Amino acid sequence: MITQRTTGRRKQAVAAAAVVAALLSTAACGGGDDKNEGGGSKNGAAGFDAANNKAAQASLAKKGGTLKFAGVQDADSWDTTRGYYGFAWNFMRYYSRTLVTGNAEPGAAGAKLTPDLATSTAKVTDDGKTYTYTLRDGVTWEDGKPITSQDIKYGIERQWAQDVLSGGPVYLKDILDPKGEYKGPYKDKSKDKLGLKAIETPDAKTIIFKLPQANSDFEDILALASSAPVRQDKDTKSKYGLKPFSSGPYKFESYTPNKSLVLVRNTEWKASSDPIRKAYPDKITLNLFTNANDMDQRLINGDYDLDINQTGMSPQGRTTALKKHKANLDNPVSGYVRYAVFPQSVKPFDNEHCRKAVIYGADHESLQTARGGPVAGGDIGTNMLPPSVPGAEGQKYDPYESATTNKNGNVAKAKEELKACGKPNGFKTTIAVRNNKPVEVATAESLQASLKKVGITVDIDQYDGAQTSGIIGSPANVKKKGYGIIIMGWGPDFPTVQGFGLPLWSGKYILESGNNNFALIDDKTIDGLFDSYVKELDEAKKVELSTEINHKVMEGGYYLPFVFEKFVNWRGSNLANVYTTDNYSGQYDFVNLALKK
Amino acid sequence: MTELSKSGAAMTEPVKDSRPPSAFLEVRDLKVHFPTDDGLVKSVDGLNFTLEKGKTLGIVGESGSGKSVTSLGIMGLHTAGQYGKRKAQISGEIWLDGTELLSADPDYVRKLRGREMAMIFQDPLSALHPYYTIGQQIVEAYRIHNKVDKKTARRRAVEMLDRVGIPQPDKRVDSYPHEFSGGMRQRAMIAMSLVNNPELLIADEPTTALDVTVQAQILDLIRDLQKEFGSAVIVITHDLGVVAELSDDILVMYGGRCIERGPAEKVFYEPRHPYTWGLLGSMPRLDREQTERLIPVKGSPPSLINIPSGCAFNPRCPYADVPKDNVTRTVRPELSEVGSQHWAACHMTQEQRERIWIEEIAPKL
Amino acid sequence: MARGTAAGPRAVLAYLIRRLFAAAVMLVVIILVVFGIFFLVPRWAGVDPATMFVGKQADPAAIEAVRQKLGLGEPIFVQVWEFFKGLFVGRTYASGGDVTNCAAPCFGYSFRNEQAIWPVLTDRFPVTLALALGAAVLWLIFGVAAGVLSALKRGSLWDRGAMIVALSGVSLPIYFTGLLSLAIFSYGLGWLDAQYVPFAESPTGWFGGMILPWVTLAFLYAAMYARITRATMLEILGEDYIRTARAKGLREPVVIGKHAMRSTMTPILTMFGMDLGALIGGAILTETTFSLPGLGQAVLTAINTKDLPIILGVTLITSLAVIFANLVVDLLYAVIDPRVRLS
Amino acid sequence: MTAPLHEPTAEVAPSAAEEAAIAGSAEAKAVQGRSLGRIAWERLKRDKLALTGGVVVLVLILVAVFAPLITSLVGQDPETHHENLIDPLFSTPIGSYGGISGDHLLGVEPVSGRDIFARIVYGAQVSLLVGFLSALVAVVLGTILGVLAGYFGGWLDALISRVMDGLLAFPQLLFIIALVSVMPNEMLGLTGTGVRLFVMILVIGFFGWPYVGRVVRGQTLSMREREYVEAARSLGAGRFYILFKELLPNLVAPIIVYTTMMIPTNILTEAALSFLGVGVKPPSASWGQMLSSAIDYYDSDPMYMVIPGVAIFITVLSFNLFGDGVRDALDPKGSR
Repeated sequence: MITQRTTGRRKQAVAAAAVVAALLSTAACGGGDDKNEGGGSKNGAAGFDAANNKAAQASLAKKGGTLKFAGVQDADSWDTTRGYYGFAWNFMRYYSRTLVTGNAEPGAAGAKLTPDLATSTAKVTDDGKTYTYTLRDGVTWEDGKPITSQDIKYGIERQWAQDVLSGGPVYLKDILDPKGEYKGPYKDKSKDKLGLKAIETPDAKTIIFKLPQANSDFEDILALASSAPVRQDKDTKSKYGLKPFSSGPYKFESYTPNKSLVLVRNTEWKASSDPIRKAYPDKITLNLFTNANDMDQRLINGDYDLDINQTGMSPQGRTTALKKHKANLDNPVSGYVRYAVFPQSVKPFDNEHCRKAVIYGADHESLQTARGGPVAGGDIGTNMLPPSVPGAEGQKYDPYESATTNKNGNVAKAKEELKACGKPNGFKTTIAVRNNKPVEVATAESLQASLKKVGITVDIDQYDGAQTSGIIGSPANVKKKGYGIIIMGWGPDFPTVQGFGLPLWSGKYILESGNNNFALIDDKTIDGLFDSYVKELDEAKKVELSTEINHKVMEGGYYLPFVFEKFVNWRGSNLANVYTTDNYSGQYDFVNLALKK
Repeated sequence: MTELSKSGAAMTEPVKDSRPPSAFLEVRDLKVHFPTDDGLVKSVDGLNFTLEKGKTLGIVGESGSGKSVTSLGIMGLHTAGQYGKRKAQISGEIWLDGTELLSADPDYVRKLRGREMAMIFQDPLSALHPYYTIGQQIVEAYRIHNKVDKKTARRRAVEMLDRVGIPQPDKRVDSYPHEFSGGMRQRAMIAMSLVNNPELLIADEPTTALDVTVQAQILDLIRDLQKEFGSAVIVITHDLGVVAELSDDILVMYGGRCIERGPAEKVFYEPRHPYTWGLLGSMPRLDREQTERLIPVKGSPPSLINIPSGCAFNPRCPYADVPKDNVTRTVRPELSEVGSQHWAACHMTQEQRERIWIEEIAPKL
Repeated sequence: MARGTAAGPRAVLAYLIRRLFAAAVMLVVIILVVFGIFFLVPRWAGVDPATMFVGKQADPAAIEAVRQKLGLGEPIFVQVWEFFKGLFVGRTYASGGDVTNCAAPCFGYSFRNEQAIWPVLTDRFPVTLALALGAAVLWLIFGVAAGVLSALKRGSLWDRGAMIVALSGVSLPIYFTGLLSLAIFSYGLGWLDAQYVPFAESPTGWFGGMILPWVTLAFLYAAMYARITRATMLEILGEDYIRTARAKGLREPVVIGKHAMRSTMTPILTMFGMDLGALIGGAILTETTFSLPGLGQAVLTAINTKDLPIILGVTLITSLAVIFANLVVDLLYAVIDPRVRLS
Repeated sequence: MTAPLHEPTAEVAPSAAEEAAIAGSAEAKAVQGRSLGRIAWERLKRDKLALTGGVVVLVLILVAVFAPLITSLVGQDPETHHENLIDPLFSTPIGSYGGISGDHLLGVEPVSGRDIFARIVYGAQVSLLVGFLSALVAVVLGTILGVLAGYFGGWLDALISRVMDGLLAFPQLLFIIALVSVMPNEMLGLTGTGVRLFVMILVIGFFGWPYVGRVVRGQTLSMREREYVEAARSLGAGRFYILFKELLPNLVAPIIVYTTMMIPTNILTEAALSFLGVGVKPPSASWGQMLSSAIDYYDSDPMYMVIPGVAIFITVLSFNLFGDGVRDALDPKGSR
């Protein structure tokens, strides 16, 4: 597994590196009130990056107290079936359990699966098509009734009811029922509403998944929150997200969308039944803000402990924090790659050389600055596989020398490619960018400015960011509007090349609407590699295949990666046992956060 | 009979005579100037007259001749309630019943207003507060100067309304001004100004805003009331017909000065200033068939900032060239006695004027 | 200006009915316009409105369900009619075995948040109301006082000073003054908290958090009101009836305080009613700048996420507030000004 | 909310107390020979504040018109990035006061390092374009509909008056935001910023016309009753002749007054829309948009917030000063 902090930044801009180095080395000097950052004093913050891939002040954790989250963005839904935001999945572990889940450990170890409701990870048959689990004793719902295998099956079946419960991931639907025969529990004619054939529940403690085709990441998918159990008699369908029925240590006390959420202890939950969750605080609150600056200010003031969104502080708060409270910050890699992608349907991007002309013409350092610079933005992206995904090489793999020789753009090479493309004088095209992401608009402007130098003129079209799936998710619309360059970002749903790249790079995933394969890559080689990958059960080989897929994608010049994203996240001085986890793309692992003694 | 100041010459030269006059009202060398962005507006520029109790003085002139400014000056309304802006410059003396008003304490003058001296304004609709009933406004006027309760004041208001000829006064007392007809409004206005039995009543264009038929009624009312209360009255108007009905004496103003004055019958039948001729000529007269129209006064009133040199009337005067040596355009004519109690300010000789009047003007009237 | 007796009870009733009818017509028009903006314009632009309501993975089934629930397949007039019915009898949205009830008064239902709109409105309304009323008290007192003083001291240093401040006030964007005041008093000096705290949670915290929004909003309006009060007062002071009041021998304070103020306040109150009505409907910029969870902010968020039901609901409430304020103002006017006849 | 246009204008102009009015009317009569325009100009010339405002407005117009020339004179353009001037750690300009230097007169933007002076200069184009053109739309619509309502009366008047009342009761900002946010990116051959400008101008203008319409209607109504129009009619003049020869010249003064008062309001509205993110599109510069993005740097780069804020302030203030002066100068009561 790759540890992203050791890689890269070899020949970065001297000035930038110097500033960063100074920051990192003098972290201990920051913040007047932070007396002792390194070790873990009672009142002080743990120090810069103290919780990045390692647990900070774990020994100070106490039982009790109120853990206060702040945020500017509410979950898309707190319904385990419908949520798709990473922070929501992270937070759902407070009130929902799955058969298996990520380890409650820092960094890469967090992405390793460990049994949760199940007694052990799956017993998989040799063909990789049958997964069998046995449930633990003593696992209960918030009303004290035991969680059964039927509850788990029902919870998973809900993914089939996309008409009612849209929004969440549907991997299981595609894997277990590729032909779409099952119509979902709400249209299920069987009495127990458990008509899905691919899952069998011979008794309340046993659950068997029968895959039509092997998928080596199947267990990773079962670890997603969308595989959590839901009890039929508590299923309020589209309104389930307003008050999910808890299987974890906390339950909903109150929730007002876009305003506040309060979790209190689920007294029926037994610590003995749960090897993962420590359940330190008595109460967990979430307050939503509309102004990120306000929120950051409140975090800095200590009114709240951390940002639930975990997408980094806004520029204002970040600057203040970096200057005065460095010891409260962590600078993890987010697991997201930020990039521009070139739809092949839009001329001249059907020609590989024109795509490469853009890659060579771009000023990568300028793009990095637009993303927030090396600390708040991330290292210059040199390829498409995020560092947290097995098989990733980080900046070591840099086919276009974006982080080294060409980091400020290579006009000569770009012109060469333009000539090869038959457009020696450049061309005109349009960048599509979400209007609600100022940073993406800034990168578009940066790209526009640097491409001008090689003769490529671009218009920036800021489309409605709330309608992404309808606008850039429709290849027909992309072609009609002539979006030659689309600016996006992508993070893994689960940390494998499948969980990250399949929707982006597989020819099978080119959809009429809601498409994410914006480049319209329909490459037999890549599809073949993915096929081998899902059938491959050997971890080492899976890693190799992942690397190969990444190389193939990069060689095609479909993408211009900007950065391997990094965040500057605030860690409240009151927090103990804080660590980032690759399981949730570098976010703090919420489930075992504690307040200090 | 009105007694006018002793000498014509004294009229234009400021004479500081601090002796209290014997007349009820005496105005001495009154000047009212307004500084504006465009220059100093000399609205009244040296005016003298006296008025006895029980008598009526008519002040006649075009708009802008300074007649309203004079009346407001007497009432002390140029200084009351002037906020921050460039103040009117007033000089001269105004003696009312033995007291000089311009140098008196403003609060003393305020107390005189409404009690000793009252005023009727041109447009009763705009002069009455639209949000208060007629009764409220009369009651207010009464209670300022009389310590009585509201009931008594209201009785007094009804009584006054009755006196000025408003039918059903006990009901109408609760009406708003807009609910009255124009004539009734003016009656109410008169009732309000007379509620404290003032000794001086100034009526500023009291009938201008009214229908012709109503005009006569209002004038009758004023005359009757004057007899009844024995007040001194100043009627200000541009309409010679009005003063003909009411006045004992007439004062004709032009460009902020008096250009002719005298007993009413003199000014009417032996006017000695071309401007007065013009006024008479433009007056519709009911008592005779009008076959020929006299040329009315041509042109527009003089700018009060740049008053024409010489005789202020010279640019409009058809006889400006009658006197020799261009004197009308260089020398300002002073008032000179042209008959008993009759003064006029004109460069033409007495004979010239007499001849023009008899030969050219009178026949056409 | 009609001549006649002041309004009798019957006239008032007839007038009210007429006005309420007009208000209803107005609301229908507004609903139609909002529907038009959000359903016709995107269609014209080639975007399926249903896709606005679905999330990251736009499953066709999900799009279809949204279409069914919102009745997007129906002609716009049917949609409007359904909306109206919902206001009075409540509404039920059904699709794929999922039934959502929305009790009357149903201002719509947000499928993004799985929330009926009415509770959102009632939850947000007090914040906006507190903002508007608090600011209104401030600006009415200070704006009118400054305007009257300026009029009375016309041309003085005070007048010039006050009018320059007022002109600056109306020339400054409220979000700029808001941001500046936040930067200075809240983040810089730390005197005032920038965060809205619900009243129930902490009355003092609430008050502290509201001071800056109140003052900022009041500053803009106080500036406007000072200018208008001054102009109106000067005009009134030139009125004949003020001269009459003086001619009666009234003391100057009475002339100003009673006669001039009464007339000056009439147009000011009219404006006040309208402004207050508009603000109660949502002070978008102020709420955005100060992160106040009021109606204005709700609607701005909703516009960004294309959450049509909320936009529709807030727009309706806003329009209702404005129309109601208009009505109250007109009725008040009839009380204040005897010349006005309700017709 | 933006400042609604309920500034009383000609009809509620500050008037002096009575005696000056009397004096003024005398004077007005005395100077009747001079045209209203000349009188207004004479008055305006004396009003130092208004003249200052007017000069600033003129300068702003020149700046907007010659934006490319001005920026090229200082050797900058609004879209070139200067990342080398940005501190990579904080994304803010290197150097004090937002990176103000000889090259960058007002410093550079955080993140991109674009020249703020150039962006302010180009931003003036947007502000003034929207301010003027939307006022023009409002005036044209308001005049036409106001004259129609006032002159023809009857059901047409009733209809137009109701529409005006209705529009004034509309939650305007809300509608403008909503409308602009759903507008397509391409229409009528325009794209991006062009569409936004077009829509903003139309919509702001559309919501502005009732203010003009009310005044014009009232003026028309009262003028219709005046004798000279009656006289012209009796002489057999056609209706259109009456309309244009007699009415319009008399409407010029109130229209000029309303236009000058409306422009600053429109500029504020444009800035507010850009502030809320529904204004012009990047990389086009707009003051409101700069202010909005400056929120993220209010502490680390306060100049970035202050500069566009002051630009809006000065512009609007100048228009207001000038507008007040024009209003007073055209005030028929002639008293200031």
